[in-house]
Amino acid sequence: MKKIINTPEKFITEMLEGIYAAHPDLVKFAGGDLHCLVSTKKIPGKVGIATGGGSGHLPLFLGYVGEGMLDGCSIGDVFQSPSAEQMLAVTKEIDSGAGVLYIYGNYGGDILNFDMAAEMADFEENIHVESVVAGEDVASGAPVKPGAKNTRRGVAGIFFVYKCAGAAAAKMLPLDEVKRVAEKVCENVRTMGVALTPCTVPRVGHPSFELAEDEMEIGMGIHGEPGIRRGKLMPADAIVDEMLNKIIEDLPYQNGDEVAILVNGLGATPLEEQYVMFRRIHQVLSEKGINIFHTYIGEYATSMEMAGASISLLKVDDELKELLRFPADTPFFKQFKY
Amino acid sequence: MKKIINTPEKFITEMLEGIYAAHPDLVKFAGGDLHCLVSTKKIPGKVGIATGGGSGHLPLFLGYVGEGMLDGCSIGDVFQSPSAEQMLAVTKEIDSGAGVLYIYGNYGGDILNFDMAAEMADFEENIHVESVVAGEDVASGAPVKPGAKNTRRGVAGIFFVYKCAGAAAAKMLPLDEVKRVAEKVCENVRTMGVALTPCTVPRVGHPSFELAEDEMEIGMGIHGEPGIRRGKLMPADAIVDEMLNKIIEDLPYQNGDEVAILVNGLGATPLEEQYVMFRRIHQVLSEKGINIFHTYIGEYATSMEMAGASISLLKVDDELKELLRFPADTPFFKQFKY
Amino acid sequence: MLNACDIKKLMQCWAEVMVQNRDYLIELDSHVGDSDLGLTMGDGFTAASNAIADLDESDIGKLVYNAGKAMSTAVPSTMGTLMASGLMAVGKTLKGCTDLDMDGIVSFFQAYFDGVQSRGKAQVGDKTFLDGLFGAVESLKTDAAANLPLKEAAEHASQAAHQGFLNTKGMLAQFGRAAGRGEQSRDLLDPGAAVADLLMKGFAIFISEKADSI
Amino acid sequence: MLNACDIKKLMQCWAEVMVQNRDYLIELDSHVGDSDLGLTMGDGFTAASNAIADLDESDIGKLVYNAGKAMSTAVPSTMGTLMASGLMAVGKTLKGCTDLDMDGIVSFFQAYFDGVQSRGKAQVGDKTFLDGLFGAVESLKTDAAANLPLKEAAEHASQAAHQGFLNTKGMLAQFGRAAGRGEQSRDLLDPGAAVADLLMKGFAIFISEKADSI
Ligand SMILES: Nc1ncnc2c1ncn2[C@@H]1O[C@H](COP(=O)(O)OP(=O)(O)O)[C@@H](O)[C@H]1O
Ligand SMILES: Nc1ncnc2c1ncn2[C@@H]1O[C@H](COP(=O)(O)OP(=O)(O)O)[C@@H](O)[C@H]1O
Ligand SMILES: [Mg+2]
Ligand SMILES: [Mg+2]
Ligand SMILES: [Mg+2]
Ligand SMILES: [Mg+2]
Repeated sequence: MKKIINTPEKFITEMLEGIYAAHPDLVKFAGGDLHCLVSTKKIPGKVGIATGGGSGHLPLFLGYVGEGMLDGCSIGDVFQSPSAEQMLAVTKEIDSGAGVLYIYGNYGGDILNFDMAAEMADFEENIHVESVVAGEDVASGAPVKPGAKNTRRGVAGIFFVYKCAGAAAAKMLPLDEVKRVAEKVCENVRTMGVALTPCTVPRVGHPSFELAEDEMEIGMGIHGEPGIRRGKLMPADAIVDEMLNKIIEDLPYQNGDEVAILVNGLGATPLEEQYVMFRRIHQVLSEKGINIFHTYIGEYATSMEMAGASISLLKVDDELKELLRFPADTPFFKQFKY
Repeated sequence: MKKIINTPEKFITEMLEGIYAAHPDLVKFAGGDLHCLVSTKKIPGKVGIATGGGSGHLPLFLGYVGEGMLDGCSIGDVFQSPSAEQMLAVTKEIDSGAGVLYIYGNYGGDILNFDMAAEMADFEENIHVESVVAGEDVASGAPVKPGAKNTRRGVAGIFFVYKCAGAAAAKMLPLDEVKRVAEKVCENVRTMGVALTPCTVPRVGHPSFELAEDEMEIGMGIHGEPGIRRGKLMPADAIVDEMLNKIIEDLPYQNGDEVAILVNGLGATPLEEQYVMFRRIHQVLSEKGINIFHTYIGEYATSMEMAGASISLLKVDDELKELLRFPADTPFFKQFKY
Repeated sequence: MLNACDIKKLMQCWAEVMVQNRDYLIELDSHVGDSDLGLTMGDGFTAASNAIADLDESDIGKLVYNAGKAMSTAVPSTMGTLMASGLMAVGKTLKGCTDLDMDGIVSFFQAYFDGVQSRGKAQVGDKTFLDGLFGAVESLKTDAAANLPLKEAAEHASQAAHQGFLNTKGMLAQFGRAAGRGEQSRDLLDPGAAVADLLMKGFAIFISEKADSI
Repeated sequence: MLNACDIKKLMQCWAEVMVQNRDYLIELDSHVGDSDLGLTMGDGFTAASNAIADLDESDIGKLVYNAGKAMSTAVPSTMGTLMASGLMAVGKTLKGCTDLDMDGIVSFFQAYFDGVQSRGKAQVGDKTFLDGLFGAVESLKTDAAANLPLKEAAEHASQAAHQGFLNTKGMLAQFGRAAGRGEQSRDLLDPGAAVADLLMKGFAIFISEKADSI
């Protein structure tokens, strides 16, 4: 385990101290607890959007708190849900009368705690809370059937949910509309990842799994959850083809569709390699007659020092395009209107 | 060597194809050569700013081509200078009558080629070219004495040179003024890095050096050039203290000074760890009475998949603060006016 | 009969068992999930135990409730939150009790089971913690009805929990990270059920030590 | 006497020597710089050789100039650009020559040296390629004045280049990545000077093979 940290126990506290010290203009903490991060800008009458989840995925989750995106984020230990109390503290701080939308990933711990927090917010604080749970990793669980439980992991695609719901809230849409937008994005986004190396939870002290020098795992989750297939490392084009085919079949994305794309590095994969991947994505989509509306590329949802990448496709219509184009200004994601 | 590529030989070409496919609104290539990247926006009468250098450092160098920053970039193979012909092609494309400023790092190959290109631009194309060579790595060479040759490597601090000179050019200042700003930044910026793991040049196929599981190298260059000291991996605070002391003594930065800070990940170091480092930087500077004007943190100049980080300090005055605040919109660096 | 002091000791015994089995739980969770279960259970039960160790409180319900709250803030993972929900439910059920006889002990574990179930909404057979605890609670009920000595009943409950844990192999996971693996999940033992196994093992050890020391 | 055909063979011989010593140069450069020298020299001289291999051209100057230009676009690294500058200077100097006698050969290497120096602005003693080549050029001059046979002169020049390379240990680097290391650079052999050593070694092999084949 080679990390620039002081002690595993103080890792997240010290990271948070660094964040508040680095961005005093953008973020502050609520309730005297560093784990309850909120935007310094509160807009009266705007729906508040809160997210939360374990640490170790920067810029996810807290890096998207800012104008045009999220209003607050509760932060857990590495790969650990924050507590319901912390979620509640964020909720109270960001509510400005129009209610609060929780957007988070489909993980047991997060669900239990956000449910508990929503109950507390409703009963104790009289804040109207709605929740949207993102789960779009096609390598986990079966395609979601209407009405059935979604067993898929939420991974990098949640960025699109934040972006569109954040823009909808910034346009002062009411809670039910912001929720509808978030759900629409969830329905239209699909992700798949590949891992080349593991990552180490500091307090565990050793990698959570092993991959031989010539192996990769297709479909691995961002906490190292097993994927679909472990095999020899393949050329970039073959990796992309395998991932992209799974993604495209799943929705399915079809000839004539328009998509936004997110190529996401998991932590240790250079941008150079992500562009090599995007080259192939562009080729395949062109062949299939799927049009690219806009491309996002870089590290959006990581797994600390894991090497690997994920691809997310979002099928867009005029409404989602307009929301994607909307400007955003957060510690990690800045975008001028395009 | 675990990389998502097709073949080492096609790595950079395919990366470039990916870049043009991903950002067709922002960048295009000149002279029919993918290695000659220019902005799609050309502003009549504006000083053109060109940079260039080897690949493997994304977002450096080409990622900063865009509004408020650079106009063009010639791109070499991994850690290799582009050729003088390629630099000339970029120069011709971005000149709009006000002359062109070359800003690049202090490396032998780049100097020889940029010198050759500047001669060709002057003689063959009648384009007035000036050059500023950035070299601010305090771990390499002695402090620069006025008039003497600078033997220091140029590393992440060049970001500040781009930012300020880019803003000066965007404000339509003339070539000599833009050059003055660039030189002023060079004089006031210092950087030092630390490496935890090596990186592999794809065509070499094995890491350029080895570091034991419990070792780090303080002061290592972004191509794996040897640093000041190899030793046992230390706690984050001790690493920061050692780097920061060297940096602070070098200029020196003093009580009452105001600085902009860049904490830069070398490729595989998670943002979480960079914030742990920044926490300590913030503490030390507070103790020394050095005020922080603004903090940039993330991956700005990498060494592919190298684990490690660098710290850059820029001493600012009112002029540089105004230029830093200026907005920028490039594929990798976006900033609203602050 | 167990009093508040015994409950504190039981909680400490659980903390020790979880800490001792840290690597075992990490290993189990590493095949299914995120390898954290050893950390969360060790920390969570330690926090729960520490929170009440020095409380001057004879109300067993209040003690256990506070232990649960401490667990909930200390380790808000799936199992952390579920264990907190279980303990808090025990607390609510046993509020006002200062001594537990055999029926009280049955109520304790029944409430624990119900608290976990109402928070997590899983059913027996869904390959969760519940599958480990379910048989143990049933065994306690049977042995209580048969008036067996506590030490023997605890032994049986521990065996039942262990069997419940082993039986999770073959089940299809419906919850947690394992659910994402679909049919592949059948081959694996459920880590949460292993916690139920350890809980009942800890209980049996505690009871047997208590019996020996009298 | 060397004609255009010999020059093509010499260039091919250099390409082969550089390719064979790929790992040796990478290793040397890894201690000082960025480990690329083996790649750039192998590729650069191969490109230079390929660019002229099929040219129907008897003008030695034009041949070498074209080889230099090919090198310059193929490998724009420090040494690539310097070697290109060297070859292009040779080309300019020997423009119009179709045969090289001993004096012509001296001019060839003198021009190579001058071309590298005027591009890179280093001095002998600055721990660069020049320190490898300098002694070789001097040796050629001496042997030419003494009318020694070419094969012997080439051998001496190769030895001088090798000695020049060895002598870079102890020098303080003023250029390239090594300069950044200050006093520490003294302990290291200069990789660029190793290229000069290989160039003269290749030249000697080429001459000796040519002599043997007559
Ligand atoms: N809804 C649920 N009800 C009961 N137990 C559950 C539920 N979901 C998950 N579990 C149990 O939790 C265990 C995983 O716990 P934990 O490691 O804390 O999860 P995570 O690390 O994903 O938060 C599973 O093995 C399962 O026994
Ligand atoms: N200005 C110069 N003049 C002559 N030779 C130089 C000069 N600068 C560097 N060199 C030579 O170049 C060698 C390094 O070449 P190379 O590996 O191509 O450099 P880089 O990889 O840094 O571009 C040095 O060992 C030195 O001999
Ligand atoms: Mg967990
Ligand atoms: Mg080089
Ligand atoms: Mg777990
Ligand atoms: Mg080199």
